[in-house]
Amino acid sequence: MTKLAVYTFALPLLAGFLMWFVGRLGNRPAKAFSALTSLITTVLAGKVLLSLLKGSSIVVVFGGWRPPLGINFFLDPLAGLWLFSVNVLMFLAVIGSGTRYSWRFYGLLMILLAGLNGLIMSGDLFNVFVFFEIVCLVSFALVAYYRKRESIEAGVKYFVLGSVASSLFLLAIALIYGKTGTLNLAQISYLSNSWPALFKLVVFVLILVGLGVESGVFPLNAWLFDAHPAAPFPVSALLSGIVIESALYVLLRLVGLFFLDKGAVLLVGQTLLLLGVLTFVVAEIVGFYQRDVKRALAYSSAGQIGLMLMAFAVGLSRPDLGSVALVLLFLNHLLAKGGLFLSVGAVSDRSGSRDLDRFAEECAFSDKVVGLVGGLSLVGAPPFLGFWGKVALVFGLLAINMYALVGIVLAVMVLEAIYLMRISSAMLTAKGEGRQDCPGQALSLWVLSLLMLGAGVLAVYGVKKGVDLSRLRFTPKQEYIQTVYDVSAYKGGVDIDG
Amino acid sequence: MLEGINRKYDISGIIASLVVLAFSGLLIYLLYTQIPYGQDKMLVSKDYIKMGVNSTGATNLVTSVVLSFRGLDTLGEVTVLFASAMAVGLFLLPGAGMWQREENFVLRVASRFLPYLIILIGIYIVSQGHVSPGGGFQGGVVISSGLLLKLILKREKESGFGGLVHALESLMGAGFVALALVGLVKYGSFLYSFGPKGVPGTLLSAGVLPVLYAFIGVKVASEFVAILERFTSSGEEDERA
Amino acid sequence: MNALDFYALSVFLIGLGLMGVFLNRDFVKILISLSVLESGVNLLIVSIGYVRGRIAPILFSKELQASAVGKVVDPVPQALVLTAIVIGLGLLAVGLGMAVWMHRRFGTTDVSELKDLAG
Amino acid sequence: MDRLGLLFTWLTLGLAGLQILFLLAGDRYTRRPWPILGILLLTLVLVGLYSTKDMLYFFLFWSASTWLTFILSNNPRKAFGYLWVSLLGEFAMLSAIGYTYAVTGSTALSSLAKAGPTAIALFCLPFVVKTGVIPFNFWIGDLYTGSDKRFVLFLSAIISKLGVFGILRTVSELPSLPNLAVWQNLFIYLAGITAIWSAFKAVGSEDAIEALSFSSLSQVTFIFASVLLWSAVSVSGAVLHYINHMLIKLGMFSVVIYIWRKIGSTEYTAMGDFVRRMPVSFLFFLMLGISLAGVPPMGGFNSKWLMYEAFISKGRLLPVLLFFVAGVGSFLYVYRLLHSIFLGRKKASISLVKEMNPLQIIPLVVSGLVSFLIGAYVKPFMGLTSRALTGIFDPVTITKTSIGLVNLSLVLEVFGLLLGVVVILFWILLPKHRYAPDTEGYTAAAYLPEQIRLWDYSYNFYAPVNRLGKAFVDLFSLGWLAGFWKEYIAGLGLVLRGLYNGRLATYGAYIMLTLSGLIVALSLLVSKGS
Repeated sequence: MTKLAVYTFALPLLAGFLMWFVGRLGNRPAKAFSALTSLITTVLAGKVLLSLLKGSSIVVVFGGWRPPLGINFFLDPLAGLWLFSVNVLMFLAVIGSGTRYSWRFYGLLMILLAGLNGLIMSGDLFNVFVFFEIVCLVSFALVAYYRKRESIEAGVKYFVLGSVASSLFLLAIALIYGKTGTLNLAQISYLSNSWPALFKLVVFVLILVGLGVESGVFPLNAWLFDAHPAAPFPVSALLSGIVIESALYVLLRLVGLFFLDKGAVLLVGQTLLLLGVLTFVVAEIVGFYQRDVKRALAYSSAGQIGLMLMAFAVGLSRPDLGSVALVLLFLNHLLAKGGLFLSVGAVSDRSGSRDLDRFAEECAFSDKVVGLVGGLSLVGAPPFLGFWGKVALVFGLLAINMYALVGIVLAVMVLEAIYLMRISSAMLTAKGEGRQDCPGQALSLWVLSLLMLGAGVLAVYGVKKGVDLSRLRFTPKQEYIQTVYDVSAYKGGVDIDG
Repeated sequence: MLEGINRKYDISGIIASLVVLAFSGLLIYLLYTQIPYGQDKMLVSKDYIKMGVNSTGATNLVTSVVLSFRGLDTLGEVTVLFASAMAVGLFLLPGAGMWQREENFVLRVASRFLPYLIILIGIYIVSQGHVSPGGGFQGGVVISSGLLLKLILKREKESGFGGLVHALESLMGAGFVALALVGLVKYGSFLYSFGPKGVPGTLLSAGVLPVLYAFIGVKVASEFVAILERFTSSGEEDERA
Repeated sequence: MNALDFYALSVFLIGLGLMGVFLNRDFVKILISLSVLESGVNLLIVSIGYVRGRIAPILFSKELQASAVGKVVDPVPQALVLTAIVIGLGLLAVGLGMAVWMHRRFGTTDVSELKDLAG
Repeated sequence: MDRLGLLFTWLTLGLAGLQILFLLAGDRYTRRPWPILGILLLTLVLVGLYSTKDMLYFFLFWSASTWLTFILSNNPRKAFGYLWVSLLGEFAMLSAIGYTYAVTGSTALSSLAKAGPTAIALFCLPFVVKTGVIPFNFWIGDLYTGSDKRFVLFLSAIISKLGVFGILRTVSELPSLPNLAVWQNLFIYLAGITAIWSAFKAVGSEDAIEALSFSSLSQVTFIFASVLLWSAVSVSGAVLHYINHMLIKLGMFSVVIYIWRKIGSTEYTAMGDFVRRMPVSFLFFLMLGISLAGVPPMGGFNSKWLMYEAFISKGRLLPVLLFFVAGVGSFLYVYRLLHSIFLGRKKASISLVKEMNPLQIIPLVVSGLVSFLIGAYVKPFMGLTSRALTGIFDPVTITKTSIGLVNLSLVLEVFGLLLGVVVILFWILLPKHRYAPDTEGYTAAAYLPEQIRLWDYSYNFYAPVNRLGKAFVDLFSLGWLAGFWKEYIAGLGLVLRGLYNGRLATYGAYIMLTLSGLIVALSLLVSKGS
């Protein structure tokens, strides 16, 4: 099974490298080639997920060296789920990306997919940085794809802020390596218990800010609201759907491993909860006033990231509710926001304007379906995943008796419901009968709505049978260290075979 | 200098700079207290040093770390370079030479034979990567600087490197991944450094590492030529919607 | 160069780079200060790996290979910096690509011009 | 599925069946698939709602019904008020469920009692919102008039009364009746005021659907208040009136929608004198009107009688007065409806209208007859409601029918007697009648002034009442909260939008400030903590 996990990372990379040759045949073959690759990786990731759900976590070793020496991938059920959903949305975005993009666009998408897959699975700190850089660099390039003034402005801002953030993250890695002498996440996590308070605090803040910029946490997400609307619609679907979520995933994984010893759990939990609430409330209130449709969706993405942060913070003290909410919110946002951006983006490109009143003139039927289903599931209407995610989050918040917080969150959720319903109803009541550029777009939109409906029905069935989702959570510190390798036995410098 | 100062700096820039100063102070304090300078802080590196040479065959430990122990980082790094070359290809378009410098005698004469000397040095650096300091990246850059001489000459149309360079770049990248996959299929783990270890210190030692470094060298060289070509070309705008 | 200079130098470069990014209005200058920032961090990583009185991690002779642990500097930071430099360079290439395209397209590379995407 | 749920399920299924029959029997427009599928889906959701005893599933189906109503109304602009206020209500319910789960660990409805009165009040808030009691009554007019005509019948017959079922289910599940006297009294009086307000709003409205919607509001608030009273007689009276009101709205709306399909508008001014063309529908519409007003021979009287009796026996005279005034209002708007649709002046639109085809008229006929049956012989229906309420209350039987006697035959005799008198009168007067030429007006004046419309009873006759109603709404209803909320949030929104001013240096400063802010804050917390 470990081979499949590596292929999900190696195949898109190979496809990216070979894209120049395929590009010689033209742009459509390039799109077909990348669609095929992402389909294969989706199937592989699906198999990995199934084996993870049945069996225990997997550790993939590279270069033949056991963990502390070489780099290793670590896959627990949550990573498997994240990997699978990332590949699914990439596949659907590639199919649904219409006919206007050059072979370089698809090459960069394949490298983005390789970077994301690596980022999710990586078990080595510097390796996480390298994959994080791949994802950032490709996102900078893809955001500034169009030659318009708007995309150059968004691209420049995203570039500068992203580079500063990744340098801060590299600084944190330098400090950690200096202190512990190793880069393996399990070993660092084992050694991190003995870090002095000030050192642990500074490293925590550096990682939080370094990864927080890319994952859209409140004060750092200013670039997100310019970048997502300016990017081509498949890219904004991917950015909102998987890129900021994967950056958040890595942030939560690192925080979970390094900073959650007994003393700090409460403090870390409250910081993340506060940041989550701030991100959610500010993003939704400002999103309420957007006339530009894609910009409103970008604000709603930042809002959902805030909800996920809160879900993780709740999950620290009530893992049965918090981690379930995180998984449900992630899946719901991935499908709904991916679908919405793919349909709203294409529709506003066809009608030429992104204003709320005029963007929906060229709505095809599948756009309307996704507009309705996506809007409903994003807003938390039953029976979709968003509903169950919201219920789990509210139950969790009340379980850690944050009553005022629940009031605020639910009131602001009404705001989000209103401005998302504005978009959905604008699409539903659009008179025009538009046609999509290529059948692939309709196919991907239909698949997304079926996935959303299917997931909703599955959720209802799951709740009825009391399915226990608590396996889908970040592996706690101790269990992670045990699974990767026997830390205490490793003395360093002892002569062990190559 | 003065003109720069009296220009009104953005107030938030000044706030950010003050914060940076404070943060640097904290960083220095942290470094000196937590990570004492010059002391042996190695943990995993002790193993690399102890068994690095006889397990990978490369005397240059940095190469054995870069290619064998932490090979995935290098693969990621190669991807970053490939992605940036593709991105620059996205932003700037091929075209005639941008630096319409008039005929420069020294440049014209030098560009006829000097590049090949520089390329020779580059090849040396690449090939000796596993024995002495050097390697694919450093050698690749030297090679591309040689070819740069040809690029900054006045040229009417595209430099003609385009097709070859892209092909080389893609092939080398794919080759690297293929070698890594061979490691996975035959030896059970991705990026496994198989092949005869040979006598450490000689040219033909350290198994597949020199081959990998050769691939990287050619890839980096071709990538840089592609990037530099785009920077030196005055490609017109084709309105990409 | 005793201890103070290397750590102090790298933190100085980091501080200079960060301030340069925030104070400059011209995008190319921002790119330059970004690369100063990255080289500062790279210098810090390498200087973390340095051990006083030891030589580079090339074990060219037999007896050096035998008793290398106490004689050689930490090779891992040098490997990391090798990667970090290339990543910094990749970023710089993309940034410069944007700068050149921006100059061709809008005649200016002044970042303060770009402020109509607000609210 | 307990007996209470079973009763409501049968009622909803019956009504949905009749409405779908009415839609199918209509023309191509009403036969369009998606409204019918929507109604079937909504019925499925409601059956789910009636069957569950677990709060989480109750919330799932309740929220699903809100969203389905929003979608099926097919007019998002008008339905937004309804959406955001019911979302607020739902979120109150969700936090109540969450709180009970946190306190008791279970989401069963019966465990709500252990969570304390505030949780119960929060849980019941959406029922009050959906019924449309005073602070939440601003959205009723928009939703009904704006909604898709094919769905408005189901909307007013069933969806308007979901709150009633909610209260019934919740309070019946609580083991011991908590001391919610404060909330009970508050909402009974509010319901009374809303009943009066909506009655006069119905009287003053110029549109048939708006009139019917506000009449529903006034009847539903009466039912809601009597359920809140929570005595055996009041609840069974409420359930009986629920059945009555459902039948009445089914019949009346089918007529109005049929007319809308024919003449394209539901304004009073566009209708008039349809009795010529639709005598049968006029007859049943008349029966339903009488029942709505609560006049003896028809069912409305029995249920209203029971409810009044409950209030009086509990000594609550003020609510009785309030609902009595609302009852008077119902006389007015029933006559207004009858007059404007069937009796008023003939308009050009009369040529478009003809009697409903036999299939289409079935819902009207069924509702008329059953409503009459409830009035004439109430025993089986009382048995129905008591069986539904077993375990909650001991059965309530009405010994006397609407005219005090027990057996059906006597009632029919009296009815026959009245009918005979009417026939004789017709027989005497018929030959003497002469057909009044169509003079476009009933004034005695020689010529017809162009403002003839001022004397037409069906045109803006109650303008002063409207103005009064409007002022009342602006004073009490939650509508102003929407405005306040928008502009309060707008103020906050402007401040927050200022955060993202588009300048790179500012965003850079945000990064550094977050970095330093977090370090300082956390180090303080750590040092304070340790």
